[in-house]
Order: sequence, then structure tokens, then C-alpha cells
Amino acid sequence: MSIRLENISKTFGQFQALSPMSLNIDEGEMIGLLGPSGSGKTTLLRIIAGLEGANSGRIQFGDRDVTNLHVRDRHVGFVFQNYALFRHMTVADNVAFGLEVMDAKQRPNKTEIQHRVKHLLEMVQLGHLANRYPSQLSGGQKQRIALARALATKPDVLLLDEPFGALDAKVRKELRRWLRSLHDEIGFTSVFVTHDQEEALELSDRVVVMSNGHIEQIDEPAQLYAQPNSRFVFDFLGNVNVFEGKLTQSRLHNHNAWITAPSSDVPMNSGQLYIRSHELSLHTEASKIANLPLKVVAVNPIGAEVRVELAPHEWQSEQIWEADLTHSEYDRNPVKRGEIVYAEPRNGYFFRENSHQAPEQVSWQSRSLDETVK
Amino acid sequence: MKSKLKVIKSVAGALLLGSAVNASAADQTILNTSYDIARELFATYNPVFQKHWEEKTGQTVEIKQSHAGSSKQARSILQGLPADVVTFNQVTDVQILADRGKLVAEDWKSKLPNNSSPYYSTTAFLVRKGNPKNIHDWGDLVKDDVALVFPNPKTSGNGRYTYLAAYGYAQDQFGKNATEQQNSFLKTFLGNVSVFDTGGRGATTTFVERGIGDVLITFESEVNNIRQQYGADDYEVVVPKTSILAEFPVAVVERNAKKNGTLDVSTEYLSYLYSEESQRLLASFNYRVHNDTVKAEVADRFPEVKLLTVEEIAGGWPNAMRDIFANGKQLDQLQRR
Amino acid sequence: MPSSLSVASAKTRHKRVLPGFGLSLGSSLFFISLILLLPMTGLVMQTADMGWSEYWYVITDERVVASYKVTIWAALIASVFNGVFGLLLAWVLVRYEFPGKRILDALVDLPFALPTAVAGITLATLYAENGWYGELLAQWGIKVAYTPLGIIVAMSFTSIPFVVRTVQPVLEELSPEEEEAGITLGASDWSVFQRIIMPSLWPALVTGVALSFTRSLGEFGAVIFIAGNMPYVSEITSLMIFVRLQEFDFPAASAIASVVLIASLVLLFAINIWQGRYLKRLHGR
Amino acid sequence: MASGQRHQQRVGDRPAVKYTLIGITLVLTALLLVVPLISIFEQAFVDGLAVYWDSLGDPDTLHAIGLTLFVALLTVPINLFFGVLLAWSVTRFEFPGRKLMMTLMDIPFAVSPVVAGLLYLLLYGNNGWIGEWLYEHDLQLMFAWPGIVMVTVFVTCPFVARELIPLMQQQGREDEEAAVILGASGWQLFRRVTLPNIKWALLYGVILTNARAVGEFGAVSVVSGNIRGETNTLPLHIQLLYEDYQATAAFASASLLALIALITLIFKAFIEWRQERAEQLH
Repeated sequence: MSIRLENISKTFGQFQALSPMSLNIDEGEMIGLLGPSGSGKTTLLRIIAGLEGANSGRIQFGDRDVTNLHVRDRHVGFVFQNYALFRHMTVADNVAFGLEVMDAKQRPNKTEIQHRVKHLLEMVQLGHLANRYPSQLSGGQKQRIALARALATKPDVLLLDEPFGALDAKVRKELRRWLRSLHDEIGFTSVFVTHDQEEALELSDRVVVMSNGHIEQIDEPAQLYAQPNSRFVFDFLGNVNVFEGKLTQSRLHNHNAWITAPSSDVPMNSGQLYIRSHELSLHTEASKIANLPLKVVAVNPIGAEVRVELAPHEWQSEQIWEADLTHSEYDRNPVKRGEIVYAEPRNGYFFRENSHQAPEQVSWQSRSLDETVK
Repeated sequence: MKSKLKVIKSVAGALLLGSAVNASAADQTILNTSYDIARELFATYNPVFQKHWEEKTGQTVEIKQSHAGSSKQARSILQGLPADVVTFNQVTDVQILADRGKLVAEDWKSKLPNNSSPYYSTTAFLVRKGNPKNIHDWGDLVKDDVALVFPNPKTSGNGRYTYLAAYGYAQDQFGKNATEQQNSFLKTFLGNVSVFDTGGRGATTTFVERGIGDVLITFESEVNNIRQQYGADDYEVVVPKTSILAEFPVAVVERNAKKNGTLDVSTEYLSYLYSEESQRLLASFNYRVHNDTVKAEVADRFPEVKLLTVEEIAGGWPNAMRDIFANGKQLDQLQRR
Repeated sequence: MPSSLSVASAKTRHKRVLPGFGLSLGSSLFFISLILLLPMTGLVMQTADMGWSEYWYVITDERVVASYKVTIWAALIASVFNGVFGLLLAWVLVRYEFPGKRILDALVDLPFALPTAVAGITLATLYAENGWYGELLAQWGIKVAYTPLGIIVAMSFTSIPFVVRTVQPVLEELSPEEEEAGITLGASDWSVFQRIIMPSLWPALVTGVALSFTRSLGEFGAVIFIAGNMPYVSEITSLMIFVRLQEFDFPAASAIASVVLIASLVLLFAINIWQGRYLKRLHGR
Repeated sequence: MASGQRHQQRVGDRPAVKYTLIGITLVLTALLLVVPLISIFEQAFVDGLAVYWDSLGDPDTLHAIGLTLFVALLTVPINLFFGVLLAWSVTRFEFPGRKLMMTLMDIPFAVSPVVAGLLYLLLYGNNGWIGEWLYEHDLQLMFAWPGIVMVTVFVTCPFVARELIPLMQQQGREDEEAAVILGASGWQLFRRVTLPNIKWALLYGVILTNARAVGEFGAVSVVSGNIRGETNTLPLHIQLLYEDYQATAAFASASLLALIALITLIFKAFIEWRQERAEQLH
């Protein structure tokens, strides 16, 4: 079932939790609401569920206008952050609850309920725990029971509030994949809230990035990664090195450090250059492209990459820089802690000073490529 | 140790609002432990005695008062309440002090005239204005539509007197040996009771303030007090032709008095109750007294009654307690349903 | 042997990170022994004086047994009423905002603060047939004062705070998520209340009702003024104890008191255990 | 996010349900609690203000008021001190018999006050073995203020601990453990970490203890001896007055106790209000 939000807004007293926003979710889609705490993502989720009333706007599930419909009539499945399993009921009773409280007309008979519960528990691979109490389960098990409970009534949409927030990294990853495959199998429309960009990018068909009660960007994960349309999204999506510079003589200067403005049709200006950590290469001396002296702070070989932490040397940046090198790159130039190295960017995004427009993609590779071609 | 305690006591005393005064300025202090409703009586008598004692010995005496149900008072004294004299409304409650604690002389009854009972009373009825149920004697109390209020014989001496008085009437009426008729009378009598309060004043409240019952049975002295308190017009006093002699025994708690060094003043405190002045005072509280002069003065207020003694009815208090009021005995049997 | 001993003591010492174990446990034991247990020995010694058969005879006396029945029934009805009314009070105080809420909250403790005898006299005044309530109720043919109903009224008055004050904090702590989970699953308000909220409240509610019940079993001051104290009908057990005291029969009084005391303690202990199990299931601790 | 408005969809929030429940509660409370309270004052003032003041000005009444306050003044600190230690020991340590100790603490709730008084009388009265010794050494405990204080302590001893234990259990020991690691001494730990966390519950326990101490009748009546102007507490005095055909004076004194009760309750409400405000500010 598709979901359609029109001009939804919400205030708590003086506080504007959600500025008017619209969002369309297609049938069968899995949407991740991504943002830092306080960005309004949970509020939005609760409004969709009907746990919270919006101050303005309309909500449609398919053709059904559910704006003024009570939660219990919206047919949503909701998985709570801390699962909210009924502590005094067994696992099986928890899952059966939604079926048992149905109207007498719709309620399946007892054996049917038992059957459905059994099936659901098998689906979440926890059939053997039917008679346990929630307090006897691990976090991951609780999570799956909560999901089974939410799915028992065959809801039109499934809403999940920080579904993996309280789990450790390994279980989290496992459950994520399992949820994705379950979603692909059954094909329910689902919306989940998370503050973990990796989770959002991995799970969602589309990601909704939110901050301060606004929607910053809605896009498919790959698109979002390739074309973040604001500083906020950029910051939020992962490690990025920022070079803030003044443009003089086609170079961006920051104290003694500089980067040559890439040759492109875009007229350069003063502003911020965002460079992802894998778009940097390290050299023993400055190049034509950049003079970025950095002091090696730490060298961490992690999996396929070597992550080098770098502190700006005689110029200024708000954060420590990071460079992700392949092992072969690193082996060619094995930097050590305390050394001064010179970084050279390959690709970057440029945010103009005093502008809220989307960034411009810039590249230094094309130029060197151009030169070699020439 | 004792001085330390005294310090604590005086500190405590100082803390108590306005009570620092009671740190005895008097030469001697005695504690009169009495039944619950005698407060006013002794509050009036005490100054009279204080004056008398000062005239006689030149000493001042302070009299402290303790009032509660007389059995409870006896129990407290047994457990250590440092009473110098007791002024009770129950012979048994004094006797127990002699029997159990050797606190009172074995022969306390003969220490003072009239069985050590300076005043006495009897059991009488209070009925509502105009005596609508036409109550004149015990026999009228067992009519179907008469509701009675008197205190519980199990918890109150007053109630025990009432029960014994009814028993005495039944013996008088049906003959000493007509047990069956006596019992059926008493059973009906008990069955007509609406409320059993734990004490006499509670019964009064039930009858007067709550408007329960047609007849309140209590001491004659009380019946008259109630008329004075709640208005003479609303109630009428009926004194039955036969009733019981209710003694109000007094005794010195010798063990305590000796220890406190108050034996003389305690003894005098009780003896002086027999003086003409005191007897007049007692009569003014609607008690019957022994002094002939006073008796003549107040004859019109106390109608002639045939007074049966507990001896005559039940062979004395010990027997009455054992055969009638003890657990599972006559009273319990008659109240069984 | 010595080595195992030292291991054990090292272990216990290690467990107690926080200071004051000796001091607090020592003074608590001292306090409990002096204030609570020592006086209990008086009771035990009194009853020990009588033989078992005499003890049995005293506590199974017909009239005493009748008083148990009256007391237990009245206490049961009063505490069940308090369970319902107390739950309602706690619910309204926790869940709703309305003018006068603070006053209502404060009033709940009134029966604790008012001397029981004053409560008894006041209730008797109100419910007597010429009192404010008695007059009204009389029109319907209902008599409260001087009937077993009066006992119930007095008992529930004196013990209502127990229920409210035990349920209230638990209701406050209840997480909204479970309720919301119930609602999103389509349950009506009533079934959420009955199937999700109530199970969490049971331990507190039952404890409150049990405390109210035991308090009612022992109540004397408030009841005696309104009960009527008719043998076999409205005599409570506390009155029977009082009667035995009037008769200077301390052992018998102690014996009957011990019955009430043991019954109350067994009940409280059972509730503690039941509650422990129930909570263990909920919290897995 | 203002948590007060976050959950709009809680059970029973529909106006019809809400106002019905509030209505029923208010009516029942009015009938069962407020009217009795009013009737006390009504009977106290039935003969006018002058009589009211007169009856309160009686020296015996004044003394009873003083004694009652004095008893409360002694009882409350004793129970406060031991209540805190008891709560500390059962919530901060594991030891065998901990559960039993918590049940034992409820004894005063299970014991009829009259029986409670009797227990003390049997032990310290002249027939008890301690009583004999006391008599020989001329120490008067029963039928004097120490006895009254003792039984009052007994009757009110669960209140402080009962308020503290659930709270301290819920709060856990982490804060205090952190303080120990940071090197706080026992007293510093209590004063700077524990006390700020439990102060409101503590105060509430004190208030309840005080209320009960001031109003205790049954237990005190057994050990008091009822000596006017010496061992008569206010509740006992009320009964004596009542039995003495001084109903108005009795209710005047009763109204005083009701007033103490009300002041206590208002104080409590005020404390709660302060607490809520403090929580909102943080």
C-alpha cells in the first residue's frame, strides 16, 4: 500500500518539531528516515502510525484518507525502539495478541490463530521459543518477536522505530540482511527510522534525510551518496575532509596550504571543498595540484584499506583529516606516525561561500587526464 | 540514674507547652486513678480536699487524675501505673489489684465504712419524652417493639450491673428457681438490644445523639446527668421498683503509696469522701450517699427502690464473674443464636 | 579449613563496594530486634504459658470464631472496594490533569493522618439514622451505622491510602510503549487496559489490597464506634481481644491477637513471595 | 521534545472516559473523605468561635497538644535515622535474610495498634521480666512519656523505610559506586550522592511518620495511663472529652488534629510541586 503525506507539520508547544513536508512512498517500498536525534524522524514515523496527531496536512494510505483515523483502525504494524513486548505474556501470546483483539467478525478461530502464530514464529526462526517470556530472550530475539507481532495482523504498512538501535554490531548486521530479505519476500510497504547512515543506505530503497524538522534530501542510496545536495547531508553520510579556502590566482588558499582550482566550466570562488577520504592520495612532496602538508597522527590498517589520520600542518581545519589508501598504495609509500606528508585530491564537491545551493562536483583527474591525452 | 532521668524529665517538661508548671510545687502529689466518667466529680472534690488537707496538716497536696474504663485502669495499675488511690465503679477491679498484684490490702473492703464504697447508685432507665413505649419496670423491656441501649456487659461494669439487675428482677419475678422463665426473660431482654457500646458514655451517645433505641439503661447518676446535659424536657427518667445496688469502691494502692510516701494523704483523701461536705458534693452529682443528714436533704431526688445486692443475685462478684460473665457461661449462652 | 575460610571472607569483602554495610545492617538489626522483635517475645511468652489445647480452645471459641468471620468478610469487602476505588483514584491522579488535582492527591492521605477514634466518631455521626448520610440512606431502607455495613465503611475509610499509594508509583512508571504497541495492534482501550496495563499493575494492586486487608483486620478505634458490636453479628476480633483484656485474661488476649498476627504475616509474606516470582517473570531478574 | 504531549494516544484519554472517571472519583472522594472532614469542623464550631477557642485554651488540652508534638518530635528523628540505615542495608547489599527483614519491617502494619501497645506493656510493664528490673531501679517507662514514644516509634517505623526502599532499588547503586571509585568517604557519599536523590521520598516518609505519630490512638491508649495534664496525648484527650459530654471541645481538639493533618498534606503537596518544578527545569 502506498503512503502519501501532504504538508504534514507538528509543533510541541513552542517547538516546531516538523515544518510542513510532503512525502510519497510507493507500494512495497522500504524507506529509511535518516537523521540525527531531534531531527523529527521519530515524530514523523509516529504521525504516520497515528500515535501522534499532525497539526496540519493529510495522510493517505493508498486511496484511504487516514488523517483522522485512530491508530487502531489504520492497520499499521509498529516495531518500537525497545520492542515494547508485553512482559507478562509468553512469546506466542505476544504474537497472537493482535489477532485475539480483532472484532469477533474478523477474528480467526483459535486453531487458526495458533497456526498463524506458529507460522510467524517459524518465519522469524524462533519457533522453539514460543513459551518463553520476553525477559528470557536476547535482544536480537526480542527484535524478531516484535517484528513477528507487528506482522501478525497483516498490516498495510510496517513502521519501525530505530529497529536495530539497541543491538550489538554483529547482530545488527545479521538482522538487517534478514529484514531486507523478509521485506523482499513478503513485499510490505515499510518505513524505518535510524540515525545510522550505513543502515539507511544498506536497507532502504530510498532514504529520507532529515534535520531540524526538515527533509534535506530524498533519494536512492547510490544517488544520495553520489550527489548529496547539502553540507548537512554530506556531513551526515560519512567521513569527509573539508578544506576552507579563499580564492586567489585560481588557487584556494588556507594559510600556506593551497589547492589549485580544477579546470572546469564552473567559475570557482571562495568556499569549502569537500573531499571524501578515499579521494586523497599521499605524497612525499607538494604537487602542482595541491600543497597540503599534513602530519600523520595514526595509521590504521582496517580490512581492505589503510586509514591514515592526518593533522593539518601549518594551516587550519576544524577536523582531523582522513585518507583511505589501498594496501598497494600504502605499500608504495608507507607513511609513518609523525611524518609530514602531502595530500592530493582526486575528486571533490565545492560549496560556494554564502550559498545554499547544491555543491558542484569537481575533479582534478580529468585535467591530468586531459594533459596526458594532449 | 534517677537524677539523670529527672533532668530528662524536666527538659521534656520544658518542651511541653505550658506544662513546666506541673513540676510539683506542692509538698505532696498523689495520683487518683478513676473510672472514665468521674472526671468532673473529682475535679470538684479535689479543691475541697486540698483545702481540708492544708487546714489539717499545713501541707499542700497536688492531685493528678487519670480516667479511663475501670478495668483498663486496674490493668494499667497491675502493669505499673503508679496510682496512689483508686476510685472505681467495679468491686472486681479493686479486688484484682489485691489478688494479682498485692497492690491493695487483702481486707480493703473493711478499711472504710459501707464496704469502702462512699457513694452508690443503681440502674435506671432513660426514655424519650412522654414515655411513648410506656416503660415503668423491667418487665416492660421485653415487649416486642422496645429497643434497648446499654453498654456491653463484656466490656463495661455498667453493662454488668444492668445485666445483673435484670437477672435480679427475673429472680424476684419468677422465683429463684424458675431458671427456664428467667432465661427466656433474659434472652428476650438481650435480644431487644440495638447497640452494644463498649462503655456507658458510648451508649449514651448512641441513645441521645444518634437517636437509637427507646430505652437507655445506665446508672441512675448518669441518667440524671444526661437530662441535665441534653435538656430535661426531651427525656424522662424511670426508676424501676427493683434494681441493683451499684457500689463505687475506693481503696489505697498501698504498695505504690508506700513507695511514694503518700500513704497518709492517700488514706485521708478517701476517708474524707465520707464527710458531710463531701457527701453533699457527691449527691449533687446524682449519686446516692450514706450520710443521713445529706440523705434527708436530697430524699426527693432519689425515689425508694428495692435494691438487690450482687450477693443476693449471684452470690457475690467472684461468682458472678465466674458463672455469668466468663467466657461461655450464662451470658454467652443466652446471647448465642 | 582456614584457607577456605579466608577465601570466603575475601569474596564477601570484595562484593561490598559501598561503605556502611556493618553500620547499616548492624543498626537495622538492632532496631528491628529492639523495636519489633523484642516486644513480640512478650506475646509468645504469654501464649506459651497456656497449653496447646487451651490455646486451641481459646481461639476456637464459638463467639471468637464468629468474630473472625465478621472481621474477615468485612475486611475482604472493604479491601476489595478499596482495590477498585483506590485504583480509580490512582489512575485519575496519574493520568489526568484537572483543577483541584493536588488537593485530591493530598486528601488521599487524610485517613492516615486522622486519629482512628476521631474517624470512628465522625463516621458514626454521619451514618447514624439522624446523620447526613444515614437519613438519606434510610429512605432506601439501608442502614449503615450499627450494622456490619458500618464496619466495612470504617475499615475502607482507614485503609484506602494503602492501595492508592502502592498503585500510584507503578502506574507512573508504566512505559507508554507497551500501551501503544497494543493500540497499533488494533486493541480497544478496554482490552489494552485489561490485558496490558492490568498485568503490570497486579503486583502493586494486590500488595495494596493486602495491606489494606491486614490493616482492616486489626482496626479497632474506627470500627468500634460504628459497629454496634452485636454478638455474632457485628463483633470484630479486635473487640474480642479487648474483651479478654477487660477480663484480665492476658494469655487469651495474646492468643487471639496471635491468630490475627500470624494470619497477617502469612498473608504479607505470601504476597512478597508471589510478587517476587511475578516480577521475576517480568524483569527476568 | 516535550514529553508531556508526546503521547496523545494513551488509553482512557478520550474525553468521555476521562471526564466520567474524574467525575466518579471526585464524587466518591467528596462523599467518603471530604464530607467527614467537614463534619469534624462543623461539630467543632457548632457553638461558635468563642467556645472553640475556650475549649482549646483549657490547660489540659494545651498540655495534650504539647505532649503530642513532643512525642512526634522524638519519634520522627528516631525513625528517620533507622529508616535510612535500614533502607541502605537492604537496597545496597545482598545478605541472607534480606527478604525476611523486609517482611519483618511490615509487622507494625499487620499488628493491631491495641495489640502493639499490649506487646510493650507485657514486656516493660511490671509483670514482664524487664519490667521487674525497671521497677526495682525506679525507672518508669510505661505510663509515662517514654512508653508513649516507644509505642509510637513502633507503630510508625515502617513509613520512612517503605518510602525509600522502592526508590533506592529503582535507582540502583551505580551512582554511589561511581562516587566510591572517585574516592568519596562514606559520609560524603551519603550526603552528596545519595541524599540528593532520595530527599523528596525521605521528606514524604517523614511527613507520613509525623502524621501517624501525631494521630496514634490505639497503641498509646494502652500504655499512657491517661493521666490528665501528664500522659494524655491529644487523641486520648479527644476521647476523654467526648466521654465527658464535651462533644464540642472534643471536636475542637479533633479539628486541631485534622488541621495538623491538612497542614501536613498541604506541605506534602507543596513538596511534590517543588519536586516537579525542579524536574522540569532540568
